Amino acid sequence: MTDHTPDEMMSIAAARALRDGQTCFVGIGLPSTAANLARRGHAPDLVLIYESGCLGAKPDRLPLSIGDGVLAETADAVIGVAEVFNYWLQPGRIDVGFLSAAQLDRFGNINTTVIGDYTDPKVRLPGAGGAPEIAASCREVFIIVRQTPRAFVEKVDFVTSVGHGSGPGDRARLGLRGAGPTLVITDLGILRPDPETFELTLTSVHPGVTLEQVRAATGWDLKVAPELEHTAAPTEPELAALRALKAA
Amino acid sequence: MTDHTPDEMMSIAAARALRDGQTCFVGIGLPSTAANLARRGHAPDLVLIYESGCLGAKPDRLPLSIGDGVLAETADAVIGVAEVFNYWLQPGRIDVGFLSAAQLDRFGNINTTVIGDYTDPKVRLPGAGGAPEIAASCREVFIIVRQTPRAFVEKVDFVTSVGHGSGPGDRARLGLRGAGPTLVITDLGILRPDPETFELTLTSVHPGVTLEQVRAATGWDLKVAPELEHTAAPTEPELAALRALKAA
Amino acid sequence: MARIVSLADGIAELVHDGDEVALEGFTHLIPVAAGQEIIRQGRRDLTLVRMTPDIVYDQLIGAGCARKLVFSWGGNPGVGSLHRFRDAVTHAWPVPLELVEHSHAGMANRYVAGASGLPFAILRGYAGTDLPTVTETIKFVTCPFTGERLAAVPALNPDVTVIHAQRADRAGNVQLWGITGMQKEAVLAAKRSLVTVEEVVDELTPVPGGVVLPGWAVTAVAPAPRGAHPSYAHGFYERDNDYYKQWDAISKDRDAFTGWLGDLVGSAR
Amino acid sequence: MARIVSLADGIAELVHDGDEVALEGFTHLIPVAAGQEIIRQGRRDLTLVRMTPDIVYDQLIGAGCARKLVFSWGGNPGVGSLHRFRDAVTHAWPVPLELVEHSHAGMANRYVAGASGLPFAILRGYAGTDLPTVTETIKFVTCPFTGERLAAVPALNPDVTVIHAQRADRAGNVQLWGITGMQKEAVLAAKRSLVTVEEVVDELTPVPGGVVLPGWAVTAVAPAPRGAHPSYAHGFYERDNDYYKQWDAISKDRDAFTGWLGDLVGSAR
Repeated sequence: MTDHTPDEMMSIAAARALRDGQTCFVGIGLPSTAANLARRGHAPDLVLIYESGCLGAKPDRLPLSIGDGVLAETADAVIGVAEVFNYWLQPGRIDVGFLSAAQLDRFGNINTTVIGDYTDPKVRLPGAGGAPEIAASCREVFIIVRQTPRAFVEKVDFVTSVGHGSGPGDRARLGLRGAGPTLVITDLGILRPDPETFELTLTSVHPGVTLEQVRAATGWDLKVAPELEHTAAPTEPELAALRALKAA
Repeated sequence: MTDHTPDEMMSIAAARALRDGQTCFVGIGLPSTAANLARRGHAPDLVLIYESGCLGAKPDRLPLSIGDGVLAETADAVIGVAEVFNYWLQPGRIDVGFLSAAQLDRFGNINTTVIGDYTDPKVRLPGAGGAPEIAASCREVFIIVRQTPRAFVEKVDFVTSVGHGSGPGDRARLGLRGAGPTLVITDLGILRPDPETFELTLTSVHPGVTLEQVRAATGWDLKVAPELEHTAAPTEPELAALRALKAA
Repeated sequence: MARIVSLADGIAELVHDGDEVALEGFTHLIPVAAGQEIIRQGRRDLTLVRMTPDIVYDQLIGAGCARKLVFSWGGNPGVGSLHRFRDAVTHAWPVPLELVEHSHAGMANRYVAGASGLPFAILRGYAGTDLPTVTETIKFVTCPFTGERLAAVPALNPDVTVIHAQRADRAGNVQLWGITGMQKEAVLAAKRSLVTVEEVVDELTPVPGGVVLPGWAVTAVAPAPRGAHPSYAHGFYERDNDYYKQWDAISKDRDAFTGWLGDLVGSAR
Repeated sequence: MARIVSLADGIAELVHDGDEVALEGFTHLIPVAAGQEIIRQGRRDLTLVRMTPDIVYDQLIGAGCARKLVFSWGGNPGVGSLHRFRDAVTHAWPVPLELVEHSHAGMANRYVAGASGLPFAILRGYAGTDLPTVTETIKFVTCPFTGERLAAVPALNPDVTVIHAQRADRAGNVQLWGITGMQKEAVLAAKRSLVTVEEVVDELTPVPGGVVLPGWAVTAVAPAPRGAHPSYAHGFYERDNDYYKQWDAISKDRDAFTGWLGDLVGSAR
């Protein structure tokens, strides 16, 4: 087995989930690492879309922010921010929205606004950014987030972006046209919404991770898929590509 | 007195009405001739805006259409058509909207849609184009049109663009924020809305034109300003500039 | 990624009888070759959409391809009237033509709403005009913050949009510049799209004022050199103003037009 | 035509205590020099507007210039949190900070409505989130054609918008390129505007992807070379990523920040 960190496994598992030729709306940080890794590897025609207005960016190094110059220089088109949201995201043209979260609940609802009460918060987080509409309008949403009991909570303190609401039918009732979160990739494993209940269910554990570890890192009574898979370990080429990307 | 045609007098009188540094939304044909003449003469910093998306066009010859290449080549900025109407016209940024008309009534309402009944027209005209919103949103509107009893009618067959509606207060009631038509320039004279009644009133006659001629060319009982002026004849430089423009 | 096809194949595949079809272009880059190919292939019952229907729409109407026209200004720019359009409206020749009539601002916002995945758009427009009395797709809404009354128009989402552009690369990324009108919105609003281009190149070099449509947002690209003639393609050829003037004479007379039409249909592009 | 002024004069004339002020820039071309001049001139009670308040807003908030923030994402991009912003929200230090919180899509459309002279904009947004429960400027409207429910947000019309651009000519025509964010809309939405530029040139040469704001739509232009630092100006200088990282340490500690602030206020630009 390759020698790798849990974060490396997470980025590689997330990259694998993207298919070549898809369009992907990329948040900065973990999502951007995974999407760029995919484009360097098995998905050279993955179209990266950044909310700063860069359509089809092809950065040769990881951008520090969603507005780095390298994104504009390598994009097929650079457009205004209103156009990104109105013409490209809102009509449902984009295959995958790739998000992170400060808190995530069992239905994949995301909080990036506050920990605690909104008017008297314990921790003030950055806020919504593009996430609410990415979560609403992309054909599906992938979430990449480190799994801890503080992040994986029974109920988020604030719904910044809607996952599956409180269960089946909620997205349709709210008029959300994308499928919502179909995949959550963490440093411990992979979760998917149960096809019936839409509750996030562990479907794969990463190499060297025990079920107990995952349960202990989850703030709700975690359901486990009947056929729990074991994530394939990172290959040497995958690890080499990730490390080269992060070093560039 | 210079030797000139009524059309030349009309274009020159219209050009004179534009002030240097103003922004002017220019329709094709007679308005474009007048606006370009003004920019060649006393108003070199007149900003010409064409609905094709050319802001600050500086054509060296008269464009045949509102989308001629010379407009794009010489513009300060070329933008999309939605932006022209939404960002530049609609907020009321533009000083003068310069329109023509197939029919015009005593309150300056314009018809460019049909002569006769809409569903069974005698003559089908081109339609609205940009005019309804130009007439609504420019700070003021100048209309340039040849004066005939068929064009100057008691009531237009179809209100394509609103002038002063049916009189005082109508524009405010309709939510139209510009002042509407403040000046009508014809081949016979100049009309302005009466400050009280908003009815178009003859305020100036062109050289060699009699009051009777103007009355005969008007389809309603034309009011005449108490102090009727006589339009100054074209100067030699004005005529030379107009003829050079039309020959280019 | 957009497929590269021939113009004939692109029209055959993407434009069907009964479709709502927008051939957009604001004076510049008008997809004339594509419009004439639609005539050649004998499409019928089309709902034609365009802000500024000009002579290629006059040709489509005169050829009997259309049953409905959605538009804001129909004329021969700088010349005068569209005689085939007039003949269809006033004499139902060769077939009746239903009109759905807006202003430019209304049409532009209908495309914007269509491109944005919204069902409608709002604008300051139409108030006091007779247009809302003849056009059902003009309504009024109230601002939930200020109480102001604003016009509302529904999104345009054509079955297919056809535009002409200067060039595309082999992946179907499209580039156009000069006066760009509403072409981007018309393509993004449509269910399918066909872009005719002056040339297909290996790589698109950035151009000031250039608009790029990524290949994944376009259905097909067809090479059609001089495909905008008698309109123009900025950087390739100029507007053929004489042709616009000549069209006035051809179109004024049904027989002259019918002769012209026979020549067109008999010709291959 | 925009007047060419010094940065100090521009801020003194155009930014007043109590104003609603947007200093826009989406990672690129952030008007940092202008923001710091506002601090130097001791403005108070500002309503600060920006989609992505970052370290210059952290500085303005820490300096006590603002009483309210209208925003959609407040962080140190690529680094982490804004500590002065957090301290103001959670401890009212140095003064309380009221929040008006939207999503990017909502803020972008608020600027679009402002630039368009409309009182509101519609979007598919916010449905199911908790944002409408805490933000009064989010409502819902019904489409008059389809009956669909859509979010509505009111126009933003700041008293003054400040942006940074690469260059202007002597008539005050402004040109910017690279990532252009919402700067054009923010200027067009505002009652007054100030554009700081890297350089004033005799003539603007067209640039691919360039946005031009005509001088007649801008109030004043002020030269401010490196005025976006530590953000960047495409074609002029790169982003100073180290400064963003260093800011984390300075801003984390009230004393360190107060020292930094003293140095800033004591310095002339």
